[in-house]
Amino acid sequence: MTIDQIIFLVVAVATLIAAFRVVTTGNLIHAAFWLIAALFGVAAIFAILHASFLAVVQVVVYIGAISILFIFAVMLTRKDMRDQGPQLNRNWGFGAFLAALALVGLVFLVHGWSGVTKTAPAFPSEFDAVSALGNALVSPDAYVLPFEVASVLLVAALVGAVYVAYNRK
Amino acid sequence: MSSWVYVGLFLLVGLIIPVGAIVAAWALSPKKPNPIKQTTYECGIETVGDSWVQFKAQYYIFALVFLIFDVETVFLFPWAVKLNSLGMFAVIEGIIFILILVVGLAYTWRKGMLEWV
Amino acid sequence: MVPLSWYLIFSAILFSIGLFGVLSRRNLVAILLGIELMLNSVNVNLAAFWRYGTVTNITGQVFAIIVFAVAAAEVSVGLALVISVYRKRNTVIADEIDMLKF
Amino acid sequence: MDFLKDPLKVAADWLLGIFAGWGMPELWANVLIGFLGIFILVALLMVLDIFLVWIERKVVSRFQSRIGPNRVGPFGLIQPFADIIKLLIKEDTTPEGADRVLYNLAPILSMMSVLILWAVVPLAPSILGVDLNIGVLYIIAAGAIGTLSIIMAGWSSNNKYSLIGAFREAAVMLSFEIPMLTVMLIPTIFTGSMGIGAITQAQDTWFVFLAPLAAVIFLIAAIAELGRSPFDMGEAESELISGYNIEYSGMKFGMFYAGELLHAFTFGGFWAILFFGGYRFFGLEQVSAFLAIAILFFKAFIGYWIIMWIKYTLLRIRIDHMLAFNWKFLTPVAFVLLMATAFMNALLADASNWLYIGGMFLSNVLVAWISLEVARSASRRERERVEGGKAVEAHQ
Repeated sequence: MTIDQIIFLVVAVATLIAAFRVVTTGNLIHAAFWLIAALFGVAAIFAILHASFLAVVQVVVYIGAISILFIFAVMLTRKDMRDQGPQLNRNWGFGAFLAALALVGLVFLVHGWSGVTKTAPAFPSEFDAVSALGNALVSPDAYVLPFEVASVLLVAALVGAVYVAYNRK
Repeated sequence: MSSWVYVGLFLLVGLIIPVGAIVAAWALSPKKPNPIKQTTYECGIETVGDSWVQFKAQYYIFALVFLIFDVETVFLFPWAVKLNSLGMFAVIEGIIFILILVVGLAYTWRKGMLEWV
Repeated sequence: MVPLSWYLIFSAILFSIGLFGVLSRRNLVAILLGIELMLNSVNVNLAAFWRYGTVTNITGQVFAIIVFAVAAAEVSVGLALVISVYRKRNTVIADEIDMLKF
Repeated sequence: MDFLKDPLKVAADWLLGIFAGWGMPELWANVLIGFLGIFILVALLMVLDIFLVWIERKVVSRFQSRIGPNRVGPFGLIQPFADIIKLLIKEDTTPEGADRVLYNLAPILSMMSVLILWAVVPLAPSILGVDLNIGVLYIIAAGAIGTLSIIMAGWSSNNKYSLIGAFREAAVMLSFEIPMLTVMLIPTIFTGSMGIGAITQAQDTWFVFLAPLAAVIFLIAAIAELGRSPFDMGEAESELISGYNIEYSGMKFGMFYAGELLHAFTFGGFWAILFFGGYRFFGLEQVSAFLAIAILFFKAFIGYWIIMWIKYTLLRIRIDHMLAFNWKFLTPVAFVLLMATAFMNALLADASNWLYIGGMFLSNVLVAWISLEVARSASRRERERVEGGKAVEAHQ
């Protein structure tokens, strides 16, 4: 095993443990903090993949904003958190079965695919992913439409969410 | 070796030093706990109930507006990096992008949802 | 070097854990936590395919960024709905929100 | 001569020779050297932090016509060490019902979020730290961890005051992150890169001359991020006693306190790096790396001093005013400024250097003037609405 593989395995196992705790912890605040740990692990995976921009965006958006929103939502509904009662619904066994089935199916698909043992091409040292992204996001023959539509989506989400969440007395 | 290895080392050192300071303090400090010492400090008044306080929904609204604008500004960073070489067309795209989001801000402002009630 | 399959299997496990959370948690907020895990596993896949394909073709990262925007929209609207339901029904347990039941 | 120019490389080569002599593979030797370098940097920062306590106490005393610490050692210089010994041997209490893991993790994360900021600080032309090409966003990412540590501390203490303080502080930190991110786009536009090292090297003219308004907005947002007065709603001694860190004692409180001071100093440094040329000062930085570091620290101290000056001069603002100020004034102004800068940048792309600087400066002044006029007329209308026509006359 090379050093890269060891680093990857440590990060991946830590992430998966954190992710498992997210779905099994009773206390929802703890679940939110475990989610932050899992998201941080995913950010580290992005860094290992040389996707620097995604790694920082993961921390800024997910850890800095989304998880804080989760914590606020948990606080708002905390009276009804029922930390003690059963956290899983009646048919959790069926859910576990479906999740395991999905895992087996995905692994089977990956196993049958020829490109799976591929190793990464050498990272071009002059390549700047951020400016390539900038190019892709604004040039008309690339992704300018998704870029603009994303802002429409965000505005729609903002207006809708604020309207729904706002407490009209 | 990517430069992220050094960021990882920085994280490691950044953890070691505060942990070291706290462990040193734990080793040196006296430990004589008693129930009075461990009560919650609320200006000497006996604590009533648990720490659950009525959480203002307004915090949530601000976090929500923040989330949307955070994602939006992050989107703008690749645009800003390439702006010098892309010319007027890219600038106008970016301005449209910002203006669409300002509409959202104007809506929440107009509806009085940015007020701290 | 880490082979591509490791990333894919990692993201498959992450996806399944998220799916389990979505299917079996009773609490609405916890269900949304599961969805976050699933979206993240998708992003890991996109970044891995970008790195192991042609690096100069940035499409994978563009998709991942769009997923970030979608995740932000999903979380904001989803949690707003949870809070709205909590105000009306005083519960966040998915089983008890059964207004559409016969 | 080489050592003066590029001490880091000389030291690294020297160490590499020693480690190679021990038969260590080059990869491991490099990682070990990186670790040692980072450890030394962080240890020096902690020493600096100790003196920041002294500086802060001395400066606030002078602002308030007092003398400040003057008993222990010359000018009270040994006082912070006495404080540290006190923090170390003080009994550490954990409140009943606290969430122990999160309670202990919060001060560590708070300190860490500040220390990791120094990973991207370019100290000298040859010492760029970790030269990430996304350095600007890295600052915000580290700030996100800081916000998290505050929420963690507030929630895990099982105390009403600390919970309220933590949420107020988090709301303020989140809100002011938007103008901060927006004005950080402006140096990025000028440079064409997000790397902090590249931003420093691009400042043949300091960016403060190109974007004075952006520098002001950055400073305001940074003070709010730091949770310092006039935005110290999270602590608010007179109503929340001490806010999120109320239940902490001993070294854990010390971590929050030291973290806050170092954070203020660091943001003084980032203000200098983004808008005042970082280590650059009329070519002096090329003479020696040590001189470059001295220049950077001098500028950072000026920034830190301005932050202190504001802290000890202004009164605390009410939280609704604070958030309204951010969302209804600072954020729109930052967006308008960003759009104006992007537009002017494209318009003046082929213009001569002086025209470019002049145009940028004028557009900034124009945006500032218009926004202040709009704010003034809006606040006049608000006053009329609240107090009726007569009171307004009295104000004028």
